[in-house]
Amino acid sequence: MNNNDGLGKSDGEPHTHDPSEKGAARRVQALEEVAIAKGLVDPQALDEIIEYYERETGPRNGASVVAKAWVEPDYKTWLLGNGTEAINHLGFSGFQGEHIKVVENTHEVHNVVVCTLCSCYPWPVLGLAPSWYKSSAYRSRVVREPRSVLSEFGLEVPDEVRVEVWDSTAEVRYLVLPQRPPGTNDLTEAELAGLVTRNGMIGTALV
Amino acid sequence: MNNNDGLGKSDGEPHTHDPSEKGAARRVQALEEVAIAKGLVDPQALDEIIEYYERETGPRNGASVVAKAWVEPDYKTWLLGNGTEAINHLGFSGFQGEHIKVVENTHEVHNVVVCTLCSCYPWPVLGLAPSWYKSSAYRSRVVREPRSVLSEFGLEVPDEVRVEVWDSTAEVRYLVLPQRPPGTNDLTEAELAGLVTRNGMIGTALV
Amino acid sequence: MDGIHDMGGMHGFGRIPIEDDYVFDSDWQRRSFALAEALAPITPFGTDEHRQAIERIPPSDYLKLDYFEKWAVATESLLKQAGHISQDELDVGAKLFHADVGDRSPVTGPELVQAMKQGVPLKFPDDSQPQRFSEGDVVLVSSESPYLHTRLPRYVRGKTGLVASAEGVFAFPDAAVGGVGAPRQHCYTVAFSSETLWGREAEPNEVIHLDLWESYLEPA
Amino acid sequence: MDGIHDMGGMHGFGRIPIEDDYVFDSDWQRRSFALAEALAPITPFGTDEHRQAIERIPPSDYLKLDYFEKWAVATESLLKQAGHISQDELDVGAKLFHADVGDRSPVTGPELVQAMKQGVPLKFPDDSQPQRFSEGDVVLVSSESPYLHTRLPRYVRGKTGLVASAEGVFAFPDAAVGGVGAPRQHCYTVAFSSETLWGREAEPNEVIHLDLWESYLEPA
Repeated sequence: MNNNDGLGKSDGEPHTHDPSEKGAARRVQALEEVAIAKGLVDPQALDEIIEYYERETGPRNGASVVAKAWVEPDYKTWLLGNGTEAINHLGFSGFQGEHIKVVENTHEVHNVVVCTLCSCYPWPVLGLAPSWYKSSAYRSRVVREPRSVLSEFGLEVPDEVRVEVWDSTAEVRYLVLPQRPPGTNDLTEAELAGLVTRNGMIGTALV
Repeated sequence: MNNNDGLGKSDGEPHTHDPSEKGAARRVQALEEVAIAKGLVDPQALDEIIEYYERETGPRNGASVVAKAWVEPDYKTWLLGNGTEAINHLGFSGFQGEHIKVVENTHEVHNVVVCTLCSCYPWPVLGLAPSWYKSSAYRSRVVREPRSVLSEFGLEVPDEVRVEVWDSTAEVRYLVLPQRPPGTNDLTEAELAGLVTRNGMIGTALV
Repeated sequence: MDGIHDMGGMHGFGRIPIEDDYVFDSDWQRRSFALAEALAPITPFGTDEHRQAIERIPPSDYLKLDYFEKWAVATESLLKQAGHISQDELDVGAKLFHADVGDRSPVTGPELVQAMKQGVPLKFPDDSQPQRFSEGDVVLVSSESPYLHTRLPRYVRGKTGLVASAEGVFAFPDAAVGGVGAPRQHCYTVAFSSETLWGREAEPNEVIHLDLWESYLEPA
Repeated sequence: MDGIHDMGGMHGFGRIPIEDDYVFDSDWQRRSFALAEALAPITPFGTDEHRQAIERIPPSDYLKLDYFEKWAVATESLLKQAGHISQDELDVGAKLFHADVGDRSPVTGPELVQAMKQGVPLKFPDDSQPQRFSEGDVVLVSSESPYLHTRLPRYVRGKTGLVASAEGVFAFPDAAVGGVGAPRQHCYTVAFSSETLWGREAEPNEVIHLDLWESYLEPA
């Protein structure tokens, strides 16, 4: 089957920002001003929330989890058996990460994560989701034609490798444990963490 | 069940025209100019097509069919048995009316017509479809909650009257034969035709 | 195609815009309609192709554009697909190259109106194809949702209905635009109870009828 | 709710916008995110209510608006629903009346960040509810599509899957926002083959997993 026939599929939603963004900025500003004026929100809290998510969450957290699993077999076993505990152990926890399941890529299986209904994502280990993860195209297509989607990311998964898709429809959040790249025996855990990409932990890239 | 809870249902798509209409007018003008310049279309033909549909099709045709069925039992039998033939007999035929089925409202049954996939409609007897018939709201809701939709049209169908919905998904087009209003025994066929409304023949109104 | 056009049963579209009671509200709508009708024979394209082109409009545009603007978008796209016009021409509103339409020429107004009054033959003899189902048969609707054009709405897929009538043999649109299935098939009016389609929240005492081609149905 | 948000398996949305690789592209997106987080405790609203408010954005807007503009629309709508702000206030960007928030007060930044780091308890003891299914059970997914909020996507309704694991007891979102079903239920990871979901056109050798509450499942 070839769905990439260029008919209809090439003309997706616009990817660039349109003039309505000015309206969005005004809308959010009005909401903030009203909420502050009415004493519903502490203005400083907004800055602190943003700072927390931008500084303390993000893919570097997930990368350190992955690197540790690559170098410590016991940790890997723990991580795959009880992802939440093993991740909490490294100090990562919080909203949208209360229950994390780690799914392992192997020579037989490639995993990829999505949330078709909204855009659930494991915040403590990956930060907030990138824009494309929240796009209608990704949400609609990755459960129906994951190989075709992965191919757009430059990742051709051979037919003999099973693709496992994880649609985050309830409270469990998913993190992909990528395969350790060959030729990395000499690297330290920190150097290994440096190789791990966010897309590698969503499943839209290898590492 | 009450779906009219005002949550989400009241904020539908905008019903009024937006500034993009200017873009639409320009778009169609460009298409027309190019098609004419390239000899693909006879400009006079466009006027003649429009004139044909605006003058020679329309609900008055359907109304005369209905009125005849009200006064001539044999014609009514024919109309319900072979709608296309009986309608052709009155001189109404053509695109989107090659196969017409007439469905009769009674004390036990109320019929209503829709096309959920596009907006199929029996052109020769009703003309082109009104805008609301083509709306996302009508198309999405009338197969799921016809009573609620009819209620918005001011038509409360008692639970003991079965609602029959006809979704025009193939080549058959549907025309509702409304019930003849009481107290019309003295009216001529032409006068009766004057009572028959387009919505009455779609099923979103009584006559 | 599981597209945005397949909206039967979807929630969220709000109240019916009953006040939009017009056929045409602007002259450009009339022109768009007439252009589609006049350009169909010369391009050529049929109703199924035009519908498919509308269905392929990106969903956010599909919901935003006026009905007749969608018609114009579809007509443009079919003309471009046929190689008769280019986007550049549409952008500037002028001819930039000669369109090779073979031995076809624009159809005149009287010829078009004559054809519109006559209609096009859509039905084939009842005995021209084997007929699998009859009135009263209980049928299960296919769960297939092809990427190409189909006239099987999502809201009845996998549901059980009753054949209310056999409507005769018609061209199968899915096959006509390149999908699978016999090119001519019997088509049936199938009745579904509201409970079958909508479960616990169904309104009482309702029957929903759809006209479904034989390929879409299996014995239940 | 069979809303536009339930888009798993839909066709027509085009290529993945891979180049949109940012979390925030503008400062107003940061503010919108932070406002939702900061206003949740005082309004109060939870994740399920906020999701539902997003799902109720009219479909044409849903497809057009930026993700964080949808968050702002949902936050506004929950604040209005709670009676804490009015549309007039949002229109003028100023306070017009006193909001009665009872004994709640704005949560400070450090408190909010502390809560965010801790997370919220979502799981109840495994034995707190009867458990109907176990790993290896074959289950049939409900065909119900309630008007209210649900976490059961359309693309698995009526399909047969295999319980891959029992995930424990969680609050049931459908019940939380006023729908039917036990307020706390076991939730299961259910695996579906791509052929089961997509039929003839399925890509080969794929398994799609969803986490589904017990109410959504019947023994197959």
